Amino acid sequence: MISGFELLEPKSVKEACSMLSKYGDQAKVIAGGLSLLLFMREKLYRPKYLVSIMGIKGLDYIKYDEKNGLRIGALTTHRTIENSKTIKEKFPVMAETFHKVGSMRIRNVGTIGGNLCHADPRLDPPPTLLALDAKVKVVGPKGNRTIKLEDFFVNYYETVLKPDEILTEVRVPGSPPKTGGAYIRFSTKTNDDTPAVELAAVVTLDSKKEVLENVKIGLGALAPTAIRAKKTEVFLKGKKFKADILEEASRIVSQEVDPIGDLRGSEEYKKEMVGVMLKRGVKMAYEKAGR
Amino acid sequence: MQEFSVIGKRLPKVEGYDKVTGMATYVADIKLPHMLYGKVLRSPIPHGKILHVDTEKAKKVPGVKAVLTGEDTPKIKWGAFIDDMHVLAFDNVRFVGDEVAAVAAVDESAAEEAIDLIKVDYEELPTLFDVFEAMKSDAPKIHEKGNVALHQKFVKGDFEGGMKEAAYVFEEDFTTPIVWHAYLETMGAIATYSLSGKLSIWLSTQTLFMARQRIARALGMRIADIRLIQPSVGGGFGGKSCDEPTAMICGLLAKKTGRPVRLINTREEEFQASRPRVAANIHLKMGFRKDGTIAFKDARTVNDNGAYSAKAPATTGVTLTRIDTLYRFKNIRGEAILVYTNKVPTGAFRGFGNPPMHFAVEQMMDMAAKEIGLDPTEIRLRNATQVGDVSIHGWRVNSCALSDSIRKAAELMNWKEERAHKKAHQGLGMGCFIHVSGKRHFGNYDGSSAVVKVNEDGKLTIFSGEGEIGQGAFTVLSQIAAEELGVPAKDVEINVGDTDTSTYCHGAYASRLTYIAGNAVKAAVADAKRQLFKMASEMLEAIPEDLVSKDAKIFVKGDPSKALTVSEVARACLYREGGFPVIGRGTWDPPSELQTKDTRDGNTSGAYSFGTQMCKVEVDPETGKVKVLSFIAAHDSGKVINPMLAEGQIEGALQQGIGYALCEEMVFEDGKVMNPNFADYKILSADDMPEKIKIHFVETCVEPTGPFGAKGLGEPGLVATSPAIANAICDAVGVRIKGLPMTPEKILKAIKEKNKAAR
Amino acid sequence: MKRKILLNINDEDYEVEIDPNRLLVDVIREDIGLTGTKKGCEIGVCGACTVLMDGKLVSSCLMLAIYAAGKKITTIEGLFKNGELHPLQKAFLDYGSFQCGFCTPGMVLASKAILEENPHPTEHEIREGLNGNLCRCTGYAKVVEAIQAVAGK
Amino acid sequence: MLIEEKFTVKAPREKVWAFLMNPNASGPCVPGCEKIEVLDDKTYRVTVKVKIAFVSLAFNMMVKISEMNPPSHLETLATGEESGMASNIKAKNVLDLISLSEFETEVSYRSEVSLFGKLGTMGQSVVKGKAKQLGREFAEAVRDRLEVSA
Repeated sequence: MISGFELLEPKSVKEACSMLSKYGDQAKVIAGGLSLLLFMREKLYRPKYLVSIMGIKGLDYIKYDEKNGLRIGALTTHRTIENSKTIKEKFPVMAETFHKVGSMRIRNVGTIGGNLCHADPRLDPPPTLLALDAKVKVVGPKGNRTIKLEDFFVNYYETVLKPDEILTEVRVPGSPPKTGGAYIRFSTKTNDDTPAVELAAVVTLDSKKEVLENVKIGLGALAPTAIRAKKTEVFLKGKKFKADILEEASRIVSQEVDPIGDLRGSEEYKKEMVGVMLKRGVKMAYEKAGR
Repeated sequence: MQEFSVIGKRLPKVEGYDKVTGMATYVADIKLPHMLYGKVLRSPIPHGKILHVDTEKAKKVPGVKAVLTGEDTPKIKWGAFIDDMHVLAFDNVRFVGDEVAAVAAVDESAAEEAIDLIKVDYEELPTLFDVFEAMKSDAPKIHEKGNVALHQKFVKGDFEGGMKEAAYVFEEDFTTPIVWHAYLETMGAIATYSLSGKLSIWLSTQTLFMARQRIARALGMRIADIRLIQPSVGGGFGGKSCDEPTAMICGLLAKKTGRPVRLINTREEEFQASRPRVAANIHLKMGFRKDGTIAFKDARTVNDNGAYSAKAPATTGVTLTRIDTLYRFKNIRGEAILVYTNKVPTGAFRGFGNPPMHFAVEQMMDMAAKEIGLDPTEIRLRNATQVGDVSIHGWRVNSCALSDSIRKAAELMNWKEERAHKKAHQGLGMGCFIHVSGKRHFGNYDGSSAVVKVNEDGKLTIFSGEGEIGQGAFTVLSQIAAEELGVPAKDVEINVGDTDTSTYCHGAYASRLTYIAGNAVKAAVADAKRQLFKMASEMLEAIPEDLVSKDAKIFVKGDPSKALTVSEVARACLYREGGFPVIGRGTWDPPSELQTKDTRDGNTSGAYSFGTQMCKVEVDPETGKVKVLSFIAAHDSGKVINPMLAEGQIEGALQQGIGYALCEEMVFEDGKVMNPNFADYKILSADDMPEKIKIHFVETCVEPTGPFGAKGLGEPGLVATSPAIANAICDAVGVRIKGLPMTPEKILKAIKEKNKAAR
Repeated sequence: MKRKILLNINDEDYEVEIDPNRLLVDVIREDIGLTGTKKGCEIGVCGACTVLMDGKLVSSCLMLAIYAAGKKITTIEGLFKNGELHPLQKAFLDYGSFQCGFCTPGMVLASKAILEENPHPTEHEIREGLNGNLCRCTGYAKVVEAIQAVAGK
Repeated sequence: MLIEEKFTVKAPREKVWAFLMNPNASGPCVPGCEKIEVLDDKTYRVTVKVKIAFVSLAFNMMVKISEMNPPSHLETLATGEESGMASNIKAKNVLDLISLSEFETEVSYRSEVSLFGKLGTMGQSVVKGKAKQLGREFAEAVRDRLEVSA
């Protein structure tokens, strides 16, 4: 059973923010509610007020133009993103990633905003969005701010959001030509199991399709938050795509992570697997970029 | 071959309409007027002495009608084989999840609130989680009698001679974990208590009458004062045999409040405190002669009983000896030890104790084949049990198509070709199995009985207490009845299990229903048929011996023109001076024997099923992850009554068997289950299963004692699955994994060690 | 504080007065009495509580009942219309796609959603679509067969 | 759940030992440590507040020194409860000080932590990960205090 609470249903972001500032610690935003309800049914969390933003119009959209890139409303469901023509065409790796989230039932209800704000390091979208240099737009009583996603996550289930702030939009810059991406969700039990390693790679090649002009790596399930593998990126940047280079890169990425040994594998195993997945991910991204 | 009109047909399940429309009623769907909701408080610690239980606050919660502690129970020790459990603990708690107190309230939230307010003071006691630690003489005692619940030992045949004869000897340790049934419906009960003194319980169980006996024992009541009713049951797989106290607690709450009480386990409670598969630690040594025949076998298994003894004392004996009739073992030595630990009590799960020893022996058969230079199929053919054999334990094999099943599986898998031309990191593996059709154990009776009523409308109603838990018993029994009387299956109905109206039956375990209950129902219908024929013979002026029944008509052999319908005859029996309703009774006890205690001799079952499974896997050499590409199951289940349902049984068993092989395991930390939910304890989804699965029934050898030649088939589907996959993994990447589950990490580690050794 | 909401289930309106913390699965089962929707895991991973909300599959055990207000909900009971089984229900019967039947309501609804989105799915697409609807009895083979049979028609 | 950490402090071993043995000095280094009561020279009562995102936990712990071998080895047993979550915690801790040089000491500790009740199942990796973080914060704090005043 879930302990009792008052459900507040603001009709605008502004109203929601004022409710949040009014009740402070006693209140929390709820969107689809999937993750939050799990915490509440375990009685790990007993809020006095839940502020449901599901009734707020105009937070469910996918827009794209060359100049501003991609803009996704916080209440857009995983399913909508997975099936969006725009996203399939412009950011295929995103469509692939969101297709891998939970089950169809979860994707029909879960929202991109809720997913990011829950800040569970083992969820699918963050690594890919990190590798795509995503930003999030946040609205608070004192106005808006835009935060790079890599600065957004703080710790397990913790973000830089203030108690009275709401994430309203996710922004993804357009990708340069000859860019390819790949997302790997490596689980050690069933396909739908919580992954042991998540790796997203986005590769941009030079005009001759030889040099890795730019490489961005997003990782999940390997630290208290989803992270960028900066050292590995720096190492790969400007190098030619070669087996020995990938080998070296896989060693570097293994050192960049700080996994916890758990039901999905030991610390050592996860460190080794992220190396394997890096080689595979970069290769896949490289091949897509070359097309 | 005999011509059948109903047997062997792919008929839909008789209760199917209710299940596809959501109308089927499971215990949690029943709501009685004035009903209360029950909840149980469980021990948070693995071992401790209860110093004090404070229920004052809980009793004050509005809506709470009863709060029970161990002090409110009869304090009678009970258990399936060893009496070491209490309905609610009052002295010590022995595992995380042990039942300590219970509440009944007007709604779930009040019940939960009250549970949270019960304060229990414990004195923590030393804990034991490892069987080998617990076996030590100086180990702290979990029960007064000590930590060894059972110890069996035997030497049979010319063991020493066998050792001398052996040209090749192999010795290995194998381990298998505690795994969970994962039936989709959690256990639960609804109990009502009438002041007349009768306790009625709707129970999610697979053994109705045995459950009633246990409840009566544990509550100190007369069996006659308890009525059990079996609603639709959402799967059992051995777990719903009333080896844990849910029903008793629910009954006590109803007794105490005088109101109906519904008690349904949460998924987490199920993981913590139901009765999962026993974990085995097997030390196996086998010797082979030059020609590949088995010279001797020396097996020792140490099984984890958990904190109390449910079915584990029986499963442990099965782990040690059931496989001894798969091959022609002549010289064997065996030892089985069952040890208490501060973990969840273990019990019966599809296959009983059989799968762990198959995991060990069937791998060693492959090790031997490789060493001797024989094909895995060949070494098994050279040792395979044959029809007419009497095994080292005195098991009489009336029917056996093991050799045929090996050949058939190889043909379907295209074994030799595929093995010769497999791609890198792909491998093929096989495993053979034996299983029983019933197991004589309780009161030297393994029989079943049934009553059948032929209504004046010509329809049959069967009364049997064996019960349907999804496995298809009702449909199969209907088909047997229909065939016997010569009516269409749709004219047969079976009443739901109810101890007030059903005949006494042991229930669903040991794959016994088709074989044993099938014979009982067949006999009951034959009895009714005699009554009908007697009447028909008068009406047709013929002698009963000349009559036949077909398509719901009774007529003189060869003269269907003058035919009477079954309903006409049934009505004629009734509507006459001194008329009588047509009621047939049948009972059947299989030709089996109780086993001797230590040597475990005696023909434990009336019939034995055999089979071969083969699979093709691909192993990712960089991650150790296994993908099962295809699976072949060629089973000898005698004559198959309903192929569609039979295939379903094996396909479902494979889902459990592949999970057992690759990913299922209850993980414990400080005795606490660390993965007590479906997010962390993963069972296979549709896309985890191989797309290519072929089930084949080898009907070359029907069972002479079975109904229309049938024998049991429910459990065997997973018995040989884990060794088949282990052997395929070895064929693919050359490593032997001797511990289940065969996780990617274990496999990768083994691959690395192999490569290191190669360098 | 209790609220009155209107739930439209299987084309019928039900007015219920509930607290905000009530889950849709409990309201459907306990308050309205449609017990075809089952509780299996209570954490949204087993699929036994699957219902359709405005035609979309959702886990009713992870859904606040209030969220369902004003939406069109279909439970397994809603598939049996004017005395006729839904083709999928018929196929599940004929192909033996269930045993204990506890996962079946969710499984049938999931199958329906799969086919509505993609009338002619490949076997892989079917299996992927069923992912997260757990069954411990059938091994899914006959569920896939039933869906293929209906898709083939 | 086993937690092992190692860190070095630029201070002589005796000084580090003395610091750690003085609960009023070292206590504040324990992240989230709200208050310490010295019941006797071998037992303390400690209140520690831990926040995992929006889940805040308050542990009331009893710490008993079970073995002491100055200035290098200390064993303690900590038991306590988190009332809000109806959870219990038990931790066997072993602390070793190795003097690397006259001015440098290696502090290594090993805790076997058992969590029971709701927290026990809250996701092993989260709890473990959090514990790891707290250990590092503790190391930082100890360094700050000792190395500054050194």
